[in-house]
Amino acid sequence: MATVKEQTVRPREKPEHVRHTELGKPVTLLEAIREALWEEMERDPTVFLLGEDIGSYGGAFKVTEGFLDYFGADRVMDTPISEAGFTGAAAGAAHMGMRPIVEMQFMDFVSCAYEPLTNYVATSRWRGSGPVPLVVRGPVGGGVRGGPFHSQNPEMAFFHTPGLKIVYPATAHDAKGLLKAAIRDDDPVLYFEHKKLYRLPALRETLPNEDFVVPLGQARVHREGKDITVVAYGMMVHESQRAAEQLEQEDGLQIEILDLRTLLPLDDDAIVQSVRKTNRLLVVHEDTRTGGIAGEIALRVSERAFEWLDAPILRVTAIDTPVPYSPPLEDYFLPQVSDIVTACRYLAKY
Amino acid sequence: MATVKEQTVRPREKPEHVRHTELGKPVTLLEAIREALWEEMERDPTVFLLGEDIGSYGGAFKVTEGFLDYFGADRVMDTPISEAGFTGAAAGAAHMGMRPIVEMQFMDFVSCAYEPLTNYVATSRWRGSGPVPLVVRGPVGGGVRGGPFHSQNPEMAFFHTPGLKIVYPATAHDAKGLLKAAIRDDDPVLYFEHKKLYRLPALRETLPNEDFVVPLGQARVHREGKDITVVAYGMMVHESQRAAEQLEQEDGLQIEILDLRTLLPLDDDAIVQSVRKTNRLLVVHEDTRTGGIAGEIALRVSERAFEWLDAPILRVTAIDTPVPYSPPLEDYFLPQVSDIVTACRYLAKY
Amino acid sequence: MINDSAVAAGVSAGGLGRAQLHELYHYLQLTRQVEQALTNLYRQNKVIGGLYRSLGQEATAVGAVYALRRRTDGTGDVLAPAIRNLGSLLLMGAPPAEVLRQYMAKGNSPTAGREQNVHITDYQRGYLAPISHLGTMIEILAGVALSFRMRGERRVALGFSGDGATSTGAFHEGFNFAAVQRAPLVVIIENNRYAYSTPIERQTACESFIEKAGGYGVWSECCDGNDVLAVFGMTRRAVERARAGEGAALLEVITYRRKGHAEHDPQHYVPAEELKHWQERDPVDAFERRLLAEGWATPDELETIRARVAEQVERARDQAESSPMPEPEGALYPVYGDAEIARPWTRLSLPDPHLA
Amino acid sequence: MINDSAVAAGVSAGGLGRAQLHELYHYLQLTRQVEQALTNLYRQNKVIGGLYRSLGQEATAVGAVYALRRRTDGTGDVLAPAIRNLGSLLLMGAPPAEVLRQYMAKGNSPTAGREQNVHITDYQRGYLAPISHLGTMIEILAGVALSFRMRGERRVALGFSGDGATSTGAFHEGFNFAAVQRAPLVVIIENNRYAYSTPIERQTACESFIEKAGGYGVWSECCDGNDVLAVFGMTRRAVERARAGEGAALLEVITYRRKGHAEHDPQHYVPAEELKHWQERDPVDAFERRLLAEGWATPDELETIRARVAEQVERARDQAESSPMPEPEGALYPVYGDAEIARPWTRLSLPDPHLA
Ligand SMILES: Cc1ncc(C[n+]2csc(CCOP(=O)(O)OP(=O)(O)O)c2C)c(N)n1
Ligand SMILES: Cc1ncc(C[n+]2csc(CCOP(=O)(O)OP(=O)(O)O)c2C)c(N)n1
Ligand SMILES: [Mg+2]
Ligand SMILES: [Mg+2]
Repeated sequence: MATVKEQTVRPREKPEHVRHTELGKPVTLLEAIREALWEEMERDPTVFLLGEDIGSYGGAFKVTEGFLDYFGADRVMDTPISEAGFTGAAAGAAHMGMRPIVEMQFMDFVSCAYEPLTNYVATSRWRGSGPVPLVVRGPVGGGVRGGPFHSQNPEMAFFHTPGLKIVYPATAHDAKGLLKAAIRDDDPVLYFEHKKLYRLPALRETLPNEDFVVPLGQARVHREGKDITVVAYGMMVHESQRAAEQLEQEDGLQIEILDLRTLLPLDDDAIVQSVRKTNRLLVVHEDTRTGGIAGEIALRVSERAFEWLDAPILRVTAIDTPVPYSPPLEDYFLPQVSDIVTACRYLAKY
Repeated sequence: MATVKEQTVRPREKPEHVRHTELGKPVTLLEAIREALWEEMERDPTVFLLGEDIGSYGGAFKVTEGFLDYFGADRVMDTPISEAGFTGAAAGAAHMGMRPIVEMQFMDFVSCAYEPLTNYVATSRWRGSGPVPLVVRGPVGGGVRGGPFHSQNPEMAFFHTPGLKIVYPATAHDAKGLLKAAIRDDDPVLYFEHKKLYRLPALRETLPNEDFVVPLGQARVHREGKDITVVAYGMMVHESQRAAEQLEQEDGLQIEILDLRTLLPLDDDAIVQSVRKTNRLLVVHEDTRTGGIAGEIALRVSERAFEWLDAPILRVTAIDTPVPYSPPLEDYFLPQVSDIVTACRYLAKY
Repeated sequence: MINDSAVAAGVSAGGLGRAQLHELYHYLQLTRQVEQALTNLYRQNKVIGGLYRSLGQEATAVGAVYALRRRTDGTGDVLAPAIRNLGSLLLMGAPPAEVLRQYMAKGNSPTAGREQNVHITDYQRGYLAPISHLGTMIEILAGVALSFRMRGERRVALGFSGDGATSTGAFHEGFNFAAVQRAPLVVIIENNRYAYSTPIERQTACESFIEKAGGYGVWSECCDGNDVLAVFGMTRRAVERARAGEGAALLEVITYRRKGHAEHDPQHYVPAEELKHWQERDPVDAFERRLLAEGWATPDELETIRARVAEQVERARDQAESSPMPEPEGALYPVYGDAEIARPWTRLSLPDPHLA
Repeated sequence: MINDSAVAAGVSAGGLGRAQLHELYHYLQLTRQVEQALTNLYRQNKVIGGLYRSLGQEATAVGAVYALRRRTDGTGDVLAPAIRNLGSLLLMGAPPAEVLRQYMAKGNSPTAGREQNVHITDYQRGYLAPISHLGTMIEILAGVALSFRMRGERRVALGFSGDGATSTGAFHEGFNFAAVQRAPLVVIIENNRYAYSTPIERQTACESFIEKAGGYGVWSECCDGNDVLAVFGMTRRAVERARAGEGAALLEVITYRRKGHAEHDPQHYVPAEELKHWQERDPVDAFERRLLAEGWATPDELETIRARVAEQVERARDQAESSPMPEPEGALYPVYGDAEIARPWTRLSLPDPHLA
């Protein structure tokens, strides 16, 4: 089996499907990600992509559709099925001045690259081997009947590793701006894309046609309010929004929603600021319960805003099991809007 | 290279170094572990050991010294350097009715087996493939100048995975009783042995000569007190003890120390009970700070004992870096008795 | 029916007798027709999640597993299928209705809706549910085989690996461990030319997959994966060697994935001639022609088998379709053996109301 | 001194000239004497942590790296040593005093005391610090080599793997990726018969490690690892093939670990005759005999080299011994590039005092 060398004639024109913003058209979260990748690859010749089936197939979710024809097989590289191998290789290339972006076909498979990411990549700068400007991106999250191995939220596998950054956008704008920031960042970034948000029509948004970044490490007030702080990220920002609307209508409560956007480093300034205003905190994460990020948030708030707390810190999360396949089970597993409503009512009355 | 088959003549006599308890002699933590392994292997023919250099070498820390001669090469199996491979294989053997005990030469290398442990082993029962009675054990922890890859505390890599149990003994008695319980448990157990406690003379203890287990999932009051609850495990139980003694002498404070012993499932009943008595909580862990177990403890206490808290929940931890090699650096990195003293004084005054 | 002496009984192909050849044909048909039923159900949105077909590869799973000792009491050989080995489960005795319920995420499926497709375990019949992470099952099976060797049981573990899955570290670590331990593990690399859209040329630079055998020091063979008798014969040789204590083996079958990776994949990356070439080498058709040409079966006999299978599949589909979805609380199936460990199994936990 | 034309210049052994042969001898001596100094320091408790010797294997690192393009401006070939390749760092230009400081965890060591032994990176000189996890560096080097190929740079990456490390999934995944990408990666399997106490027979069932090459479809060669010229010649062939765009190579050297795994290992698992057999095949002695026998060096010349090395090591040891340990706050070396990310870098964080 001799290696195939694709003959790629690089087309002159940017294809339509990466020109939505240029044409003033709104984009989905997935399209925002695609545009960010494309623009960064055009801007910086050291940026390249590697992963399974990202070339002629355009990736399992078609994020990199059309990239191979334009950028060629060396910058859009199909890999063998070896997440540790190509993640480690990306780190090696990053050492040599490249800016690799690794796609995990599903983020569930990043567990295969746990060793090089936590031991080699995260520690490189501190060990004296220099920065590893590397992005590992891919789809996460449940609600699409993917079962236990195509639905995971693997943030807590890495949250405990100093040296890594973890980004998890909830809107098209943030998806684009954060991905650009991640690619330009000198540190390794895990970038999580909720697959149920990829094409959600409600998330369509017209983005600025100028180059922009959303700085890493800064949470965003998704909804202002004075009564309760709800800290969320990814899909849960939108579930919290639905709960907040219901609580406003039915209870007259003004819920503040903080979208973390970056999980690591954690923007505890923003959380503490909000809690000092509302005096009540609910953390909502789609991830399973025990050992979820809510714990770290609770401790930071305890350390920095204990006196402002008028009620216990609560959390709404998935239950402590793998993600089930069958719809009734998965729906039971995932955090519900009604849970958020119940928790907020409890906090409000406390 | 044909496979070597060791010719093993099984000696009649138990060697001296696993008969300390039988002879009424005190044992170190390491000897307690060794005796537990030996006794369980004698008790149950399905128990077997696998790992790197555990046979004729007796393991990097000599825990299994003398086992090969007595039990033979099939029950004390040297493996290729492939932590994922032999951990997965142990799971397969467990499916077939065996009770494998995997030694990681250093627990730092369990990161190589992260994928099968979190995806396959932890979920097996829930997926309908039945229990995986498997123990993965090995040395953890810093303070021995092992550098970033021979000093890790990897509990938080697994704490977030429902289906796994995590055990971390602080005394010789618990080491023996918990290991026996872990081996007899039908669920997969990660069993962490602090390498600095292995031979610590102060931990020598004469153990009951009868068979005993320490049930998993139950914390232990290491020291009673009424003023502040300090939750700790492993080496930090002893550092907390030193701090408590100082605080008693210098400040007249009565510190209660809770030794978690099992991290997952977490014995929040015991924590909550103690906090309801002392109204003040400090968590001490040798592990790095962000995303450490202190967060989950804080949230459970918030959920179940918020009204009893008279002061913020605090934590003393290692700093958020890899474990440094050079003594002055490692000492700066690790939690200090003086930190615990400072934190307790702060809490007492609050 | 299915029994050990199958191998020795007949005088015709590969030592198989007429009844056994018909049985092989039955299972080839059953595999294909169950999958066709699944495709129809998928189009009606009744299969939850993706559907991965083995169209054109059925001879691999059926031929290979026919070489195993199949038992229903937990004493036979043990296998773990890969995603395209549904046929292996059927041949091990999985009832088609159970299989369909599993794909449809029904409450009375083998996993009560928690898991999907071929992810089914039955220790009595001898198959282990894979997880999605490719390669992992080779590690698991290495341990299964090891336990057989350690206990002196003359049983064999059989694993399947895609061409793509050979690139995983798990494949390497698992298989190497089995090889060095001379554990009775037979691994069949099902070379169907693609891993999702990735052709083998981008998966490995080796000449052929059995070139990998030398690196593990194991016995190996390669055959036409679309010839059910060739697959059976090759697997039998490897299985019997393993059973006799001669250690692991690495086999390769050359076949082709005629559908896309899953039903949602239009496989535009596949050259039309390639597809056509392999359509003409359909393993079921080929076996049918052979059976007739050699006089091992009459057209009527084959028609009877096909009709019986069709009826069986029809009945199974009815049973599966009329089965209920699970109750939501089914998600709370235990992750631990200790019943009392339950508290964190909640999406929300409110402090005792008397505190509020 | 060290330069590319080295390879072409001479007429004697492997195309090497007299000066180059003397240089090889110099580095063999330097490796051995630095390690001997380390052993002495270790016995005085001045080496922090374990000490892993390459006694009897020095020819591998020195001979192999002599085939690289060594530069000091970041444009040469790049290697990652394994634990027994201290000689490779010395040949790439690492000053002995730096190396000794690193082993002694001094504040002015290349990693300022954060990391240990051969875990040193120097992008200018072309070496990358390994981590302890075996196999991982093969993944990293695959990417290093890939970047050379992608940018059309005629540079090569060289990796070392122990016999034991070949069993890791990381080795497999990393090397397979390099092979399929035809990246200029040369990996030398240093078969020294043991991985810690585990003999190769329990590591793999393959006949010899180069049997693994077929599974990756790469070029391979095996040679006597105790013959520095053989190692040099073999590596040069592989490196020049890789440089010319002909892809990855897997090499094996047969050698022997004469000390225990580390200084604390009395290696009681090693048969005495085996040790004796290999003592007689010491690579430094053998090269010395060869140099003299072929008339490539006089006894005086060799004595001069040895004395010069001894002096060099003596000076380095003095420098290292008189270096200070790091300040404790050195632990706070950044894990992130952004300076402001600092808050959690503390063992204890007390709420603002005005709250108390
Ligand atoms: C570790 C891992 N990475 C990625 C995937 C996603 N994935 C599922 S099937 C597949 C292709 C498998 O190809 P192959 O092994 O040849 O099997 P085939 O589908 O051809 O039968 C991929 C990449 C996975 N399941 N596991
Ligand atoms: C993944 C991993 N598992 C275990 C270890 C512990 N360990 C360090 S060196 C070693 C033996 C290495 O043997 P080999 O690869 O042959 O190299 P050698 O020491 O003989 O040069 C082991 C098991 C490790 N460093 N990494
Ligand atoms: Mg395939
Ligand atoms: Mg070795």
